Amino acid sequence: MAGRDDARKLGLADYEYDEIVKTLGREPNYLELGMYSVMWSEHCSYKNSKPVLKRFPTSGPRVLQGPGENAGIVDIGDNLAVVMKVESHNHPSAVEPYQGAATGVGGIIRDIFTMGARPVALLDSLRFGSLDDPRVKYLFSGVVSGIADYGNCMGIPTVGGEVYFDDSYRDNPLVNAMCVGIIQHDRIVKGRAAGVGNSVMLVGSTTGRDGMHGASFASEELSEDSVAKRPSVQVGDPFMEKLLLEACLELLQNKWVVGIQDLGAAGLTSSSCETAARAGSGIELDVALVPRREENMTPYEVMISESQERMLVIVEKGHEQDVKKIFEKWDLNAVKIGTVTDDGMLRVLENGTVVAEVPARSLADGAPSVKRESRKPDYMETLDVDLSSIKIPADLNDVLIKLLSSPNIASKAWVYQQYDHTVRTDTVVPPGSDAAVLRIKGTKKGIALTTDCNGYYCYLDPYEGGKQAVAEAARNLVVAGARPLAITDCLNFGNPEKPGVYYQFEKCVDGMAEAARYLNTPVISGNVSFYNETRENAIYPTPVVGMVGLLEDVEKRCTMAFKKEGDVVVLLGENTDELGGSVYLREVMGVKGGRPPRLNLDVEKRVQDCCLKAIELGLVHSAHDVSEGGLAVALAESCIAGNTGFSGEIETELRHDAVLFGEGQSRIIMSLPEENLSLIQKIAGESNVNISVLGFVKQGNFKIEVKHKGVNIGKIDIPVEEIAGIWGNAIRWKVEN
Amino acid sequence: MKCAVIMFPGSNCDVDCYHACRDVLGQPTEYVFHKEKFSSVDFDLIVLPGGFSYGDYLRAGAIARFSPAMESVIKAAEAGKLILGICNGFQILLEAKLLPGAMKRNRDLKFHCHDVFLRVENNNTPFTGLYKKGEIIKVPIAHGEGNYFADRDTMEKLKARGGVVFTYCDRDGNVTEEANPNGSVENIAGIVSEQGNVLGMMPHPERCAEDILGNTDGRRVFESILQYVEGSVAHGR
Amino acid sequence: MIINARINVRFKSGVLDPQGTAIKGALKHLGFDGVEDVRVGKLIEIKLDAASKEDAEGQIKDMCEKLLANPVIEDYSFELS
Amino acid sequence: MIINARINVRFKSGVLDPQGTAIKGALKHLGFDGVEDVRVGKLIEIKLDAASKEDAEGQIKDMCEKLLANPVIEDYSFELS
Ligand SMILES: Nc1ncnc2c1ncn2[C@@H]1O[C@H](COP(=O)(O)OP(=O)(O)O)[C@@H](O)[C@H]1O
Ligand SMILES: [Mg+2]
Repeated sequence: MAGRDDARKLGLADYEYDEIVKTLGREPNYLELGMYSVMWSEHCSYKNSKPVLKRFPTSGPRVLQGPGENAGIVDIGDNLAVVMKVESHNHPSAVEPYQGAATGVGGIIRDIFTMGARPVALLDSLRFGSLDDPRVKYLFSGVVSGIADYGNCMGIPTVGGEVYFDDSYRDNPLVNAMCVGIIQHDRIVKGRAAGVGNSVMLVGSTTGRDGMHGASFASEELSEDSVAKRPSVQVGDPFMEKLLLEACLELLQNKWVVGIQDLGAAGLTSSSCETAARAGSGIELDVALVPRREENMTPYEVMISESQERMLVIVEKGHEQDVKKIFEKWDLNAVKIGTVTDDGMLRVLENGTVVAEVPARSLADGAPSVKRESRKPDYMETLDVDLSSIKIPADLNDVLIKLLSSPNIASKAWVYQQYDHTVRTDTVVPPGSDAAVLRIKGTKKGIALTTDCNGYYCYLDPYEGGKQAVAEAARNLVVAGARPLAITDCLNFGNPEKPGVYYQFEKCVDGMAEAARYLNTPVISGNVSFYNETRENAIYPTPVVGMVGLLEDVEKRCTMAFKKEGDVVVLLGENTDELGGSVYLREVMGVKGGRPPRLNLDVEKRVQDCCLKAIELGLVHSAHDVSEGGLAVALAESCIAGNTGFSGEIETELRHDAVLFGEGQSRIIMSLPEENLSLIQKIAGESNVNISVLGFVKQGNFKIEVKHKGVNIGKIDIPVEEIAGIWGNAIRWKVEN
Repeated sequence: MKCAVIMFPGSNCDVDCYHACRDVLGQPTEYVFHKEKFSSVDFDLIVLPGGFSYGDYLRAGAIARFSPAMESVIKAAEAGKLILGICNGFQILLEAKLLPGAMKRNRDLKFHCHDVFLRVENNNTPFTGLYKKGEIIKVPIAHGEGNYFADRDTMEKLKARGGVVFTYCDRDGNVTEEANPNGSVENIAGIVSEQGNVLGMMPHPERCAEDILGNTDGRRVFESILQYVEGSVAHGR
Repeated sequence: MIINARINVRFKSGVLDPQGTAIKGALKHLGFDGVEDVRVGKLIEIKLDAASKEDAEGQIKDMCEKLLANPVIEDYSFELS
Repeated sequence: MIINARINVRFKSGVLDPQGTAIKGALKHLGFDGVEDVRVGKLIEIKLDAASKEDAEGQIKDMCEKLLANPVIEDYSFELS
């Protein structure tokens, strides 16, 4: 039997141990305790976050599957649906960037095809320290090639994502991977072990000692001995996963498949108890039947190994041979390891002798949730910045160049050109614009995909930052011509046991929930990653929003590139004098602090609706939202993307650096033929959206003048070729020098 | 024209090639699983698609070339059937010795996914008849091991017989070092066999064969094949 | 003096070696039935100008730890000549 | 009997080795100025059940020629133990 001391060593709190004893009516043995420790880790149980996650809107007319399954599902009409989910692999990537990131991708892909869906796209949301640090370069290059090698080998295009660099992520990078699949409604499969007497089979790779305790590893702070915990890092085998994908999709065509579940964190333990708990059944399995690649593995090791590329399949009794036949075709293992029972227990045998027996539901869902203390962190009281003391630089060309060469704004081509983003021949808007667009063959439809989060905003004001992450994601879809449908999120935070971190977490969720409600984009799946901190510092609160949008007619898609000389360029929305949280204030002026830009959801919604209408009516040639770097950067990006110039003028009463580089929300720039201008103005008027003419697409320079009462107060004038080179090569240059 | 697309374990452009042959070109197309053999009379065109057969473990294409389907491919090649190897398919053709040379990892060790410009060096092949000689086309690449190598002797022979079909160039058609994405000898992007019926190329024509993809420069590879095959039928060859 | 180092980098035992597994499969397929296990590692050969053999040894060790092997999943060994 | 074979596969001299070049650059960058050349090859370790050492030798040679090395660019050598 195992006691409290063992429990503590496995990371269980005393009250959790007591709860286990109460549930079992006896002391657990060491194997049982080990299974509890992984299942009740934060990573698997969400014990710190569950009550807060309830604040998200999770339903809607299009939601076919909300949180709780392996991935969320949202209807897109034509009997088709999008399946999506995002997941973190932060800690493994901090220790072994290449394999950590690769296996993160592998895991999220399994979550999608577990539902029966064909994975069609990947996205990756990444955060690192400053690229001036050699170790950061190593982590960054390793993570990117890990993602590339896995996704590329799978033949799933990586079509989008984001990368930010900030010291707060130096020791604890964030690696979040999102996968999106397409499925027919009648093909949806769930992770359920139903039907007493049905067979439980293990398919795919063999089981080794790799990745023991990965779930627990993800549920504690990183420290020096994290490196010593090497077995927590697995090696990915994308080739095996590709075979597994094809075999599983073939398998799932059959009605006699009852349920299927991938083996992720906590391996066989989690997949068996979760499938049983969902179906209200039990499972009896014998570890001796599990195909292994190492000798002398104990039941404990087999039950919690996180060897990759494995799935648990529950099939109607009598169809075991059919399963084997399909997997043999793909040169894969398929072995019956147990049966479904009706007693609600997860019973583990070794060569017929019971070695563990616990209620499946208590393992899967029984972790006592903890109400953490939440207190506004002290730093938030000292964020005010007196803007009047900040002198506006005279050389605005120089400011623009500095912004465009900041790795946070510069082109991410160095990253996404290592990803195969054109395989499957569906990518009709590749990475580089605001959102990627995929066509869906056999229909007129398209889907748009993006991930967004400004962690720095969330640090300055978690509530506004959370709201903004959702709004920006939606805005990025809208400028591509898509109607936002649903969210999958990855909530990356520090140690939740610290009241300040918990405050950030709650406020971010509240902000996201409010925006999600307002913009009709329910949260259908997600992931929480806590303990992203080292002794010295926690990461910025980083609630990454992955969003999918629908284009009824994919021919109506839009990109950010200026396309035609002579087109008029307009701004939807209003300039503000906000500078807080901007890249300009922090990276160019060296001032940390201020309030992030406010977001008025009502205005946001109207701006988005107006933009979408204009695109759907075919009135515009380009659309691009204003985000990091402000209006000047947004205009410059549209120029660079279109390989053309711009000439314009802004009349304002505001600080001209705020107008050019401030990151005021709910703004979109569009270019259009001049003859469409009055119509757009009319639409904007009807939607009660501010619209103003900024200038014209014009060969040559990027040129903009800011005037106050007709008098020039600031000017940018610079050849597009020059800024294109700087923006295009900044990251390559930093990594390779 | 009857087309076959071979599915090796780890192929992932099989669906794209199938789509190009069947939906874009409108020709009857079948998948052939790597464990199957077929008869060379069954097909006019056999496509070896891109991807990562056997994970590209050991060397790209090294393990795939031993599959039963490859035995049939080799026989079909001997029988003069058209064989098109794209990306991983090209690598397999090299390993199977249906084409000379070998492939190494890209010079910068990175996977490259972006458009490149190609110069059509030889339009007198079944695969390039609809291009002009010297024409510059834009085609995407997506590979980590496209660094073509052949020793000097082999290169001399290859060039002498017009075996070089595509080279990487800049937008003006200059075959320069900067325009070489992977370090290939003499910027080689695609070569043809001595009999002219086996083509291997790293760039992906099937990814730029439709308007909706924003580029149709690759479509003529497939149309050239079709024209050639229909021409052969008409001439009773 | 010029020293030639021959470094072997291998996955630690217990770490999955997908390449090895695939090659084993291929060899069996080719009829080499006696193959029981295949592991694939890296062979790195370095020509080094060093002050002495000891100096070279120190440097190579350093290189392995800093760059050539990842201690999280790999072991290394080397010989000098 | 069980034979352990240690096979080295290297690029032929004259064939440029992209990985070696990259590692050399990285090592120089890390301050290992004495590095004059780096070549990266493969180390393939095979556990083989063979009738005799000679049998094993023949089999391994066969494996190298058929699969493990590509004669267009690579050489191989091996040791048995
Ligand atoms: N890690 C990444 N992987 C793939 N694509 C990326 C990645 N980071 C950025 N991108 C792509 O680069 C473009 C610019 O990204 P970003 O600056 O984050 O856009 P936005 O500000 O509109 O959200 C987008 O198309 C995005 O998908
Ligand atoms: Mg944007």
